[in-house]
Amino acid sequence: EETYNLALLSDFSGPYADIMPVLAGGREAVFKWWNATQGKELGVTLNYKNYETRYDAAQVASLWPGIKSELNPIAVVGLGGPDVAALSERLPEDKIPMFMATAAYGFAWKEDAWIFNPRPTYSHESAGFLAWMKEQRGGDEPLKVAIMASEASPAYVDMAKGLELYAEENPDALEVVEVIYTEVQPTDLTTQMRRVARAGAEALIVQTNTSIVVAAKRGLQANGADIPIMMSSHNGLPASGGALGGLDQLEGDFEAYGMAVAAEEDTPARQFYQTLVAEYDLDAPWNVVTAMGVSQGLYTVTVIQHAIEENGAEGLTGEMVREALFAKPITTEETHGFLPTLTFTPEAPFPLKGLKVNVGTVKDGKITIEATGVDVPDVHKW
Amino acid sequence: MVYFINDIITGALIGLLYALVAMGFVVIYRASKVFNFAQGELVIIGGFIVWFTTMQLGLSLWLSIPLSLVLAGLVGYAIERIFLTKLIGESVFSMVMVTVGLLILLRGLVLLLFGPAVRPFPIIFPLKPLFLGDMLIPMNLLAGGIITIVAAVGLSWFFNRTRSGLRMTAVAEDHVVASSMGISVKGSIAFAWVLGAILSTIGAMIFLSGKSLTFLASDIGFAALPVALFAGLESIGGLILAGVIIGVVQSLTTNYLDPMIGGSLGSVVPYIIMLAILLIRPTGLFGWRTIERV
Amino acid sequence: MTAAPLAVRNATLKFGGVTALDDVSITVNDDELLAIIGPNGAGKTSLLNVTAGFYRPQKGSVELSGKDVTGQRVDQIARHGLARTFQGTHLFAGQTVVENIMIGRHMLMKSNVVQAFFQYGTVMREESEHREAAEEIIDFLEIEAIRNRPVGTLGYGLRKRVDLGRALAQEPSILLMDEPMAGMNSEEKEDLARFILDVREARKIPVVLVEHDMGVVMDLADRIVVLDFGRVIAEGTPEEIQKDPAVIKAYLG
Amino acid sequence: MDPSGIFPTSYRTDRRVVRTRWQAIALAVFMGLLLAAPYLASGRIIAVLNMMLISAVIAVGLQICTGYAGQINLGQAAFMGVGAYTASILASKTGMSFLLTIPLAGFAAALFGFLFGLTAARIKGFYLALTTIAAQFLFHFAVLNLPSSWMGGSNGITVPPAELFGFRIVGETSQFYMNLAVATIMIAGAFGIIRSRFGRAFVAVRDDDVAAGIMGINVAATKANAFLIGAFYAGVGGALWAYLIRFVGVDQFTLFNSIFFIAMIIVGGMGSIVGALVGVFVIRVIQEVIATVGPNIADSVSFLGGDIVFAGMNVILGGVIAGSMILEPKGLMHRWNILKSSFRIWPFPY
Amino acid sequence: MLELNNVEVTYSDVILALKGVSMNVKEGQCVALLGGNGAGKSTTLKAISGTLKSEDGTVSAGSIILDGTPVQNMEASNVVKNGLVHVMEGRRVLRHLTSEQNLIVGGHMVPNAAELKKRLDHVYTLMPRLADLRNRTSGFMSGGEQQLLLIGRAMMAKPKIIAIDEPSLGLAPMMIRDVYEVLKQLKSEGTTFFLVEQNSAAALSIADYAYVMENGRIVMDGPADKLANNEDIKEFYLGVTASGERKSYREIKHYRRRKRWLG
Ligand SMILES: Nc1ncnc2c1ncn2[C@@H]1O[C@H](COP(=O)(O)OP(=O)(O)OP(=O)(O)O)[C@@H](O)[C@H]1O
Ligand SMILES: Nc1ncnc2c1ncn2[C@@H]1O[C@H](COP(=O)(O)OP(=O)(O)OP(=O)(O)O)[C@@H](O)[C@H]1O
Ligand SMILES: [Mg+2]
Ligand SMILES: [Mg+2]
Repeated sequence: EETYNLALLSDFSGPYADIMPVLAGGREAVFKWWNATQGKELGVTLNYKNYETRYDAAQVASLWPGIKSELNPIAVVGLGGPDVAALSERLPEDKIPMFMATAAYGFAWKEDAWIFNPRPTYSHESAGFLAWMKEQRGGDEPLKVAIMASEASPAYVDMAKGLELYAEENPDALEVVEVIYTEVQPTDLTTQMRRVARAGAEALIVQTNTSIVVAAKRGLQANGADIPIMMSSHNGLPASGGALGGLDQLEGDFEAYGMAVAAEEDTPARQFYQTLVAEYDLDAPWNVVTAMGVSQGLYTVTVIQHAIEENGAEGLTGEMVREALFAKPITTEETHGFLPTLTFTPEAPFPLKGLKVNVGTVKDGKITIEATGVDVPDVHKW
Repeated sequence: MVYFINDIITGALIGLLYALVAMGFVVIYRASKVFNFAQGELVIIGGFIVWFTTMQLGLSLWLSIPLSLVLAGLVGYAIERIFLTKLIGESVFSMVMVTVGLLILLRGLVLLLFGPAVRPFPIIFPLKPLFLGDMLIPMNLLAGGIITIVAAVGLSWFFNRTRSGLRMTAVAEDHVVASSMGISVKGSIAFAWVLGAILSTIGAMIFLSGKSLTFLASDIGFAALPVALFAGLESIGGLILAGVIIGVVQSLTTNYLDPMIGGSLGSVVPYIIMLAILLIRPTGLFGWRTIERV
Repeated sequence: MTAAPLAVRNATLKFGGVTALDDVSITVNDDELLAIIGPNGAGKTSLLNVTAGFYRPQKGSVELSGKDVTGQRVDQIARHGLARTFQGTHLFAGQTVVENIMIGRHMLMKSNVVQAFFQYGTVMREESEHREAAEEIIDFLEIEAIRNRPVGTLGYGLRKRVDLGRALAQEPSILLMDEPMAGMNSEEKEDLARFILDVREARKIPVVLVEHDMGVVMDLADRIVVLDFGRVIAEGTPEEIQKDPAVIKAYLG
Repeated sequence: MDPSGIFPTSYRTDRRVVRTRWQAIALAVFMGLLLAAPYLASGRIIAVLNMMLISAVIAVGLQICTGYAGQINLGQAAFMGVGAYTASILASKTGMSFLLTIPLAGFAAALFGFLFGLTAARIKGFYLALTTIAAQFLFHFAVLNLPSSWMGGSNGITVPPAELFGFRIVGETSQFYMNLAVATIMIAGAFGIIRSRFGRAFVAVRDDDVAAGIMGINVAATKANAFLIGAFYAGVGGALWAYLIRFVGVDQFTLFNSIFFIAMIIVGGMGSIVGALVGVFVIRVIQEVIATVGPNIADSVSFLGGDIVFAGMNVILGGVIAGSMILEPKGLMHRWNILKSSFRIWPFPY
Repeated sequence: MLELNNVEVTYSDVILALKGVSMNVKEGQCVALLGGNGAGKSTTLKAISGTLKSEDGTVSAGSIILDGTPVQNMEASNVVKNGLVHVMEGRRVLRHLTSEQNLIVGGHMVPNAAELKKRLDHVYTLMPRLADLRNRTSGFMSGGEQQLLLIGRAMMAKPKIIAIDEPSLGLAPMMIRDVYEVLKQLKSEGTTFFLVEQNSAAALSIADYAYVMENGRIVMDGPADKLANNEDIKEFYLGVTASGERKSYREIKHYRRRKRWLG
């Protein structure tokens, strides 16, 4: 019987405090499930502990040595930008990999990573979505798109930059008609949305935050413009709908990301979620944030499982875990359909091949799956 | 051209919203000489009170709005009682520093009481904008503009023309002198905070009507700050002019300059205007001039 | 003949509608104690302010030892050797007496920030030297006992003394004093009178004294200038002034 | 301050920071403990100490600018950012040694601070305090909008580790010694500055800038210098930060951070170097204690839930700041000084 | 009317500035408090009016009774409600307000506008100089003008008792006479005065009773006319020699003459 430790970084009192309890619940339930099933078979228990980082690089940096000496973890389960910022140069030295839940950022797109994302960058995800949309629409002229960005966080700028570059390199696929910078809680976007409408945008990409989705939606409504919004996972349909006072307001809008859509349909992912709720005390609604937590947990345990299968249950190290990630793809069956099959290479912190996104939408006031396994086009590094 | 004019009008109205939030700063400053760093936090507290009374208690707007204003006033009063009363007679500076603590504390308190979730904010003003030919003007901003102007005119009459206003001015000038003349410094500060909290709540209603509410909304405090400084920290009437100027310039920047440079100059431009005006007039357009006498 | 330590020529100073000074000229000679008197609001303080560069006159000029300093900043004028004490006090309230006096010596010290940061070179020696000079002034003014008290905690009278000490610490070539005797009882006035005389005699510093206590002014001044409504209405020796009907009407009553 | 009956016998001794043998011993023991800390304490503690040392440098700079010269500065985090970026760019692009990049980072920040300090010649009081917020916004805007080859834009910059004679300064312990060395120099220097004519000029300008001018102090230059020095410290702190984290991005230098630096000097007391250190210690300890025990509380009192426990952190921190102001408006150091003076005049209360 | 019993005042918890001061001011009287620099006169006033707190001071022992109410450590604004106004030293005018606004603030408790107007006129007739300055920003006025304004401001409140700190400070000789005329007038109207003054001659000319303070203790007291004839008072406070003529400031010998009161 071997025990290995996982350090979970969390943000219960910073900007992502709203989604944290659900996200944390999702990933913890997976670890419980794994310990009770696969882990038991292999004779391995995964211990885990949450560390509060407040989404603050300084806090991460000061916690890290403690985490290392207290837990000596074989992997870190990270949350967001500050974790990456504070640990990107540390983890290679300490030889511990970190597994994120979110899509990746352009600034982390480097070779020989120790920090991994199961999903490509936000720009990949939106590019995939837009390609799908263009196909739906038909025709040869490029799809006109507007992007909401904010300088409040460099990550938000990064999302816009990547997509802009993609559009520049693929003028026949995509035309960015407007990039609108605003605050994290915009005062009013009516005039900006009129610009978007007048530019003939066919879609509005909002991968920033929920408040911006709400303000943009109100701005579009005021202008009587019917332009679909695409959201990401952390500001997806349920969250934005909730903030708008009802999902029905988002009728026809989309969320798209490289991960299972938490929709009404009965999918393997949903079944697995129900198992977690029924048997492993998961106390979280079936939504995209839970899905994010569960998928993060799932690919983490799968990698570890691969590493155990490769090296035996004893003496497992962070380095072995990382090796296992490159050695063998993580199949979509292993992650219960939460994630596509992931093939990591040392070239990037996320899979570069076989990228897929799923698209969810609101139909009749309910979240439904619009498309699955949509291929992501080639997006170049920016 | 129509759009250009529309951008100017919308900008001016947004500027007036800033002016309303800035009025919270100014009222507190004007009656107690305390610069309240936690003004943005008062806005979210006001917002959460409105959210609580409408969305949680399910009261109708006619009931919940007055109730919210009363509750906000109570919060303002409580802040004065708990944090500021004991510092009367100490330097004003220490009170200002308490508001720095308050900034952090209220943020935590909001998280604690209402949680971090993004909440839908009730629709207080009709979502449908006002159409003037090709122009459209958001109703919340329009109503806000009117409220701001009315409040500014009323309050500046109060502070400049009435004896109670003069009393508060005396407190702002010098706590010790005021109290040595029998003016209750406590009363003045309490009044200021009650009023500041109420104004912030009104600001929150206009700002957030039909949108969403998280503690990030407190950023409006720092967006409104340049308006307060531009006008001068003692001037309530001046806020209108300052708000309109800053709002219009900001709107033109976001709508015409930002797309060209591909960045967010719009959010820094108020600070640039403010810096420029302060270099010319160090106490804002209408603020009290510094008196130096030897 | 060397130039007078201080000459103000035809100074006119207006604030909006208020004329604080109207074509005022004064000259202070070597070793002289010139008193300026006049009713409240006559413009005495304004005249000192113009001299010290705190106000810029609309017309007229200020010369220190023959050098035209009109329009220079206060600190530049101070560096030309002008020191003053204040009506009311403008001491550095939180600082001790010694520190206040040491601040007076700021401009005589030479060390730079880098030296101060590393405490190398002449910093230590310089500090000690100037501290010695400061202590001398403290001795001179008989305020040894309160040397380490923050001035904010001192009574008004002692503050005035520290104020004088701080001005002396600047090693001025001319000293302006604005109502130094205010707020003192006669015993203390005697002490201060002695200090002023000593300043003039031992240190050879000409003094311009603005004061309302006629006893003091008549006893100490070599020459008196009387201001009323911003104009010089009389000038002369104490005896002459005491008899001047215009002065009696405007001021002495 | 000495106990009663002991008086300094020369101006030099009177000027000393450390005046009695006991103080000297206490200081030596304290430094000794610090030097030995990596052998006595866990990595976590050392990491916390690293943060404290860096914050101490920055807070001491802020103390000089705000506590001594009276120029409230809400842009300290931006100045820190300028330093951090300068060090990162120099280190990553030119491979310059940290022995050079750290002071250069200080100078770059000092230049930026000086520009803002120049406005202090005209703008005063709260107006000035609030204009320093502009420094924050301008810094943020500049980094994100200047060509990303300059300051990395939204990508941030990765910093190579500091190296000394081929030894890479990575890991808590070696970084701790580097931070300790720099912080010691900077703090000692701060004592030097504030006890020199500059320190006195700062205080003069703070207490009464009119009188200061008449004393021959160039008020505008002094204020600008205060910003310059304060920003220099922030820049050095920023450089240390860059070497510690080895990655810089704009979101590491926010207005909120500036407010925390202000909070540190409030808690410790305005106008005291030791106060700034005390403030850094108190605030950081609270932060770290909550970050450490928080999870345990959340685990053991599960009905509270993690979010409540951690939200409580802001309440506690804000409460400590506001509370310390209410209980002792002049800061902890003031209380300590009162204690000392009553000890000095004991047993007679006058 | 006003009674101090063994009052002790401590600043910053350590500096004992008043060491057991007892005094008594009777209704309608004018009581003068004399004393050298730093004796504790202003401290006494601050203790009475409750403004000590702003300087980190407290009444640490003893009691102060104003009209039967204990007022030690009471909040300043409440002391005013009990009928005492304190004219502070240091010319603390409300600097950004005009001179007239200062006066109006002084009369802020006056119930109606007509009465306010009456009081303003009263002040202006007693001090015509203030009438000329009514629209002047008070912060820009000259030292003497500000001093006048302070006295006018206290008058506006029509208190039962005025505690006034060095009213003649910085006033020209003619103005001192005028101000004392005003004080006499007020006294005849029934106002009680507690007067701290360095201009002892002027103070003793209007006072009924006087206390002399040194080092935080009362060292001498007595009816004003009696004190005015006391040798020491004459020498140290009134500046006259034993034979009665004024000493010349030029003739002062350089030796320590300060004599300590033995109390
Ligand atoms: N900065 C200013 N702005 C407006 N008026 C001013 C200013 N400075 C002085 N005055 C006015 O100028 C006149 C002269 O003032 P000043 O202070 O020189 O008088 P003074 O002779 O010193 O009187 P006192 O003996 O009362 O101190 C006064 O009426 C005063 O109100
Ligand atoms: N804020 C304070 N903190 C500490 N000590 C103080 C404070 N204010 C006054 N003192 C001390 O209390 C004593 C009495 O001061 P006070 O101001 O009452 O003197 P005073 O008699 O009014 O003198 P003056 O005639 O010079 O105005 C002095 O020794 C003074 O140093
Ligand atoms: Mg004068
Ligand atoms: Mg006094």
